[in-house]
Amino acid sequence: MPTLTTPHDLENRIHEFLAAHDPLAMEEREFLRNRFDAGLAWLHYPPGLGGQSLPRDLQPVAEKVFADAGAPDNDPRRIGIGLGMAAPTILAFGTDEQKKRWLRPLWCGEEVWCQLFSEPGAGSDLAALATRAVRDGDEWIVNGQKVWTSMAHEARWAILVTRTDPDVPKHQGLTYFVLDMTAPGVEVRPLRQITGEAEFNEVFLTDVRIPDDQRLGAVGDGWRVAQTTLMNERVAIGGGTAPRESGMIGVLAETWRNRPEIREPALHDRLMTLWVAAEAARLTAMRLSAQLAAGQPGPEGSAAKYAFATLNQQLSGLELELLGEEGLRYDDWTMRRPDTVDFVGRSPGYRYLRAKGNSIEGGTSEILLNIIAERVLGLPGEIRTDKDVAWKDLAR
Amino acid sequence: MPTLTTPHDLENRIHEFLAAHDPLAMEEREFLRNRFDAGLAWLHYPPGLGGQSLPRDLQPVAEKVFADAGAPDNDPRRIGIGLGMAAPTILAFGTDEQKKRWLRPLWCGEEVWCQLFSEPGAGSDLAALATRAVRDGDEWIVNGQKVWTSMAHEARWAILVTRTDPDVPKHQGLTYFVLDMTAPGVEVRPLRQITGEAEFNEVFLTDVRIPDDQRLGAVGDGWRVAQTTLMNERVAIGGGTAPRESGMIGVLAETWRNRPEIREPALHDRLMTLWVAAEAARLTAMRLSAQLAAGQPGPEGSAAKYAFATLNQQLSGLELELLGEEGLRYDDWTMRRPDTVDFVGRSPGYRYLRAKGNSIEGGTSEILLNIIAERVLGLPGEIRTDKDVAWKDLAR
Amino acid sequence: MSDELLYSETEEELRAAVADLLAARAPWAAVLARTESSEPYDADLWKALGAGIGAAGLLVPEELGGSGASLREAAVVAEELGKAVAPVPFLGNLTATALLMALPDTDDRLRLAAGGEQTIAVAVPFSTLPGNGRRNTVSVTPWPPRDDVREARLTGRVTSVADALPADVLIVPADGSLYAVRAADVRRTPVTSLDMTRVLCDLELEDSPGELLAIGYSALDEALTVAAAVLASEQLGLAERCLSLTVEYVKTRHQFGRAIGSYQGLKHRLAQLWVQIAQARAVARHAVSAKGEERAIAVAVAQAHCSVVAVQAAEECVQMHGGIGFTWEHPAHLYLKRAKSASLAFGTAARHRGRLAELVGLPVS
Amino acid sequence: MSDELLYSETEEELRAAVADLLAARAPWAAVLARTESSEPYDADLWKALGAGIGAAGLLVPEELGGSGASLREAAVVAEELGKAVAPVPFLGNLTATALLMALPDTDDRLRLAAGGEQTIAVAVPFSTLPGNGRRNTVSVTPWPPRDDVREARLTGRVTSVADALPADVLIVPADGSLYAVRAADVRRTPVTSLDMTRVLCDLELEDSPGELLAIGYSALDEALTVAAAVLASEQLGLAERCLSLTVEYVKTRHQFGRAIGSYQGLKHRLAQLWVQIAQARAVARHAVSAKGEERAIAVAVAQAHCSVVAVQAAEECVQMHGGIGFTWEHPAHLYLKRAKSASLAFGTAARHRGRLAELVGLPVS
Repeated sequence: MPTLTTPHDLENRIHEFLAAHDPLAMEEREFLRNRFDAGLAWLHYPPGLGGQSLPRDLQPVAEKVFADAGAPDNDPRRIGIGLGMAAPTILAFGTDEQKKRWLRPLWCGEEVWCQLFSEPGAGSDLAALATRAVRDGDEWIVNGQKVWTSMAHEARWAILVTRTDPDVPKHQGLTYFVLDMTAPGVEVRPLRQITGEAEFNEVFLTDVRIPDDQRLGAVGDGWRVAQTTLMNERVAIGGGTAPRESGMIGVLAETWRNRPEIREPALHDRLMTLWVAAEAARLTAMRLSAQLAAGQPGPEGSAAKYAFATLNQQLSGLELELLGEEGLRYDDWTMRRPDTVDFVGRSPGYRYLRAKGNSIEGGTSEILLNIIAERVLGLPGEIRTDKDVAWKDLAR
Repeated sequence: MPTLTTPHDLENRIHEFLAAHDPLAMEEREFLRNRFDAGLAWLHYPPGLGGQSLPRDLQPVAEKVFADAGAPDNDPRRIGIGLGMAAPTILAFGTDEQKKRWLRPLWCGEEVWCQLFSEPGAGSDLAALATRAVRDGDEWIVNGQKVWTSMAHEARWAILVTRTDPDVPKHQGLTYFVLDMTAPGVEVRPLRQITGEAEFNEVFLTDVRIPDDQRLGAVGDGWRVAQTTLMNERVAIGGGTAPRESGMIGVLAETWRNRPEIREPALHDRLMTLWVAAEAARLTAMRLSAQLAAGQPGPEGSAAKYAFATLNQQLSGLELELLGEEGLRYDDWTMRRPDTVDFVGRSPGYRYLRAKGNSIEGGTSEILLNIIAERVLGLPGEIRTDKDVAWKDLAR
Repeated sequence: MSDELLYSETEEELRAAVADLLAARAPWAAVLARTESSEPYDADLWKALGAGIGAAGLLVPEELGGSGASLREAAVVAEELGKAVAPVPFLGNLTATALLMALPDTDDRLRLAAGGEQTIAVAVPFSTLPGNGRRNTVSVTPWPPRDDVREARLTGRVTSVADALPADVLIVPADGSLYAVRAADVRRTPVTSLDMTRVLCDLELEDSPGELLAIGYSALDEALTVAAAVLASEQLGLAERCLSLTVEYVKTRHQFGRAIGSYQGLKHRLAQLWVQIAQARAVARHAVSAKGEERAIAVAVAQAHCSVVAVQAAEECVQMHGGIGFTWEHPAHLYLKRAKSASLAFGTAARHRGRLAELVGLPVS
Repeated sequence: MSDELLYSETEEELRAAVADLLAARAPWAAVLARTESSEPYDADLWKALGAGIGAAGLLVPEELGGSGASLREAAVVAEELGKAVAPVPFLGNLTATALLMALPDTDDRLRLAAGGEQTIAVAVPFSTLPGNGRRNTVSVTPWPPRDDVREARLTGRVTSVADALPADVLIVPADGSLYAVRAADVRRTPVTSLDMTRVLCDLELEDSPGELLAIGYSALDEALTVAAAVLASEQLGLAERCLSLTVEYVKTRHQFGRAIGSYQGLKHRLAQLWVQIAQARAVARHAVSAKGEERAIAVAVAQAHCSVVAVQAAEECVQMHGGIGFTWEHPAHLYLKRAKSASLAFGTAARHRGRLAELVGLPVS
């Protein structure tokens, strides 16, 4: 195969592929498998694993050609955790066999993945986790509890961090596995949240057996493996090129425009202050995108997430104030399992409550500020007493 | 002398005193000395030292009777540091001779006192101070630099904390002295501040000799002695029964009322938010006074000082915004030594700048919040690494 | 005057009685469970509180079987109810008895209210600002009303009414006058409410029989001012509980080898909250103590301050609890929903600031 | 478009040249000392910057001896000047050249400006909001003006004008038209200014000779919009310097055995400030890049955001420096005074939000 060097080469190659594989005449899954095998899935992955080691920024070019041809996508929302977190980790730490086994059905959307990291006692401080894995011959026996797991109720596989040695400091005694979610002893329970619905799950692991060949990385090296997963999570946050008045500010601005009766002059300056904040956050995300495209990656991802959370909370709080009596009413408290999280849909009360999660999920605002202070501004870290103590002796 | 038990008894006693000492016919100083010697100065002080060991809350009764009779006061503003900080410390730790020597001229306003505690390297962390006192026979030789000293340029005496042992942890190596401000080696320089004027001083001590009989408390016990001084400082802050719209909110409200042309509707809600905050702070100070009178002392003093600083800064900032062009102008940058600090006087720009000091002087807002968090809410202290290390080995 | 800002011994005794009752009968898990039941208000608890402790007739004169207490005592009860987000119609019933007391010939009704035999509510949207022109949504026949014709028929709709679901009698403002209507003669539809512990309902009157109580709304404005004053104390209680829950949590929750309450970032925010709450206590006390012209100012200040503080306290409670604070199975959300709803009740803080501006002579332009 | 939010290589080179000059010629101690001298503006520095580096004619076309650069380059110069609170009339001169470029027959004047031979300023109060009806304080004869009669006489007073003290020529709006007046023909009284590093003056014209430049104020509004856009970048630079000064200080200042920058309370505030400044950078870049209708929106956003951030940065700089930050002998106050004054210049943030509301269709009521 000749090397692809320009977007134009790539487009030609895809057109050749499409000529041989008519997406409108084939079964979806079959088409996706063929696309993967042709190295036209994730282009920056190595040959044989769905890619051709191409630069990442060619991916949008490919997606556009496929979309224009009416090709099916791999349902990226549903397999987002697999694509964004599991796959890069498997690629970095997996054996050849592991890569062959997991990456193709992952990318094709045939197998959903979830992430078993957080625990009730280990949120911001992930390395304090307590889920125990004990070796038993060629297997490991796992006991513990994980929380805040999206898609666990639909997932076939999970990436899992466990404690395999409680007698060493906490970062050193961790080991990283791939867990079969259909294995005996895996119990998934919905975790209901303050909005009434359950986006997330709790996962209880009771004497679950994992074959040692599902381990990723060395025994005791789980922290390093998990860092790869988390860094890939953070890359996804931050940049963007949304149009003006996207998201909650758009909802609020439209309400103000369309309903003169709720305009409270005393709140106009606050509305405009938030409008400015939203526009500033939008332009900042655009600037970040431009920086990333120009190869100047910055730590602004944490800042963007922090700003987004703060803004959503202020906007949704103001919306209820403007609505007055309407704000006293809610749409639905019944326990549901939503297919998608819709930050701007549903009722104003839902927006208000759901936005409270924005400063907790995926890194609390406090942790993000710590990251900015220490990694960007270079301020000294907190005095740590937990780094050199055996995990079992830590205050918890 | 019969015991005074009621306000009425006290009033009678003062009337007797006034009958014998006509304030309008006597030299002021003479009158005050007589009042002191009659035990009618600070009533809660012991007999022989200007008082009669009476309850503190009788003091206002006495002040009123004296004021009604046209008696001179002891210029409490000028001698505030002496009255509020030096005197209680001398009373608690002084020898009989020291009390006799210093308390009468202090109360009578004949000798002004200042406080030499803070240093450039020891602000919030007073116990880290570096001014060194070395024993030399019956004297101590002192070298160091103190800052933020009100009245140093008028003071006859100072209360002074020094380090006498650098080889023990910082709280243990301190010793407390009374310093003669006229002694050789004491140099007072004005400390100019951002407003242009100099309320405070720097004091440089170069081989200053202090007789050992001017030591208060034991050698090495200076921290405990200083705590007495500081606790008496804090008692003074907090409560009050000011009328509505006192202070900066009054200035701002009057500006809004009297000058319709500066009313910016977009800022009205912020004005009213601050009005509410000022009224809330006022009522809180009144509640604190009532609590203190009812014998329920609380830690609200720190809260009141914090709230006052925050409020003054917001109010003076808003004032400049309202004034627009006028806010661009200042009254006077020339270096002056003001007689009094007038938080609401002078120009709006002065108010804005001077208010910045409110959250620094007499305990920064950060330290006040620490105090509330730890002493009121019982939250754990910071991890301290400086308590058991010899002072000379501390990071500075 | 400043002694009025403290609590009297009698008030502290009343507080203790209410607190004991709520601790025994309204733990948060029970409050949460009830929100999904068919009985969002706790009738037994209300009986124990209203008739047992006398909270139903707190303002009613002793000769009519009440306690003859003042708003100050009512405020103390409200503080404790706010701490427990207890699902009882205390506030609505208090508003209604305050209203009845300002009207002529209501002794019999007050006696029934004081004895806990009849719970009363005022049929206005919970968001109504005292004194600010109400939309008229109920019409009455015959019209115009006459003092000598007490019987009337009412038709119309009132939305988002608080504490009306468990009421026996409703006081309905209609066409400029006030009427008493039996709750049984009104269609009441529960509203899915943001505050799950104070469920609102919509009222529909269709030729419903009513009794003329008074011509004019002036007493109603006074009663709503009273309600707003007492609500400030409920908000105070809620804020206090949120702070204490959070302080306890951050002392025990460890991350990175330390209690999270030892981090200065959280400490400073909690200390600031404590400052705000200490101020809320002073303004809330003043709002239920002030008389005459001062009252309107004091209530506007209290609402403008306390409703903001309660929301802030509840929001910090959720945030500082982290993940667990975002779950259904922790009480934080009950406080958040109550606080945010209460901030809209009887007018938002911004509206109270606007009212205050008129009262103290600081016009917008 | 989003590449416009970055800095080009040319811009970074210009920045380096300006930064080097300022480091050598305008250390803060010299800037502070000058504030109490009789020459509040630094003529030598302005010569080196204006004529030497070409900042005086930055916008002027190359054929007239200027750099033919855009507002983006001007903004980079302003950032560096903001970092140094340097006492040079760059902003006023820039505003005036932008104005001249929009007027006919000004090539000669622009040539003199670009060469640094004449410094120009626009005679409006520094607080003037672009586009918002100016009070007319100067009258002119003959009146009405006619295109064929260029000579006129002006009488009146303009207060609080920035960068006019070192100017050679003033552009004076009077009776609806714009006139060029020699500074020597105007009485200029220095104002004791809150910002000691940009001293304002009051102008008095008494039958002063002027030359008619244009009838109408529309070009003036455009020029003030340009000035407000560039001021946002000055505010950005100031905020950046305040943050970096503060970060350096809290790393080295120890209290209770630790660098105070290790306390989470300070860390979180500094991180929040950094977030605000990162946003200020994006909006400031956009304000000097946007064209057409977008420009008015972009400038209003930039002023509303950056003026607040600069004040916040300067206030935190004072506070986190503690006592030393409150003294005359530390640069923090220079930044505080500049930041607060700049927040009033060309209209406050609130006024820009009001203007923005009109532009994006969000009316007050």
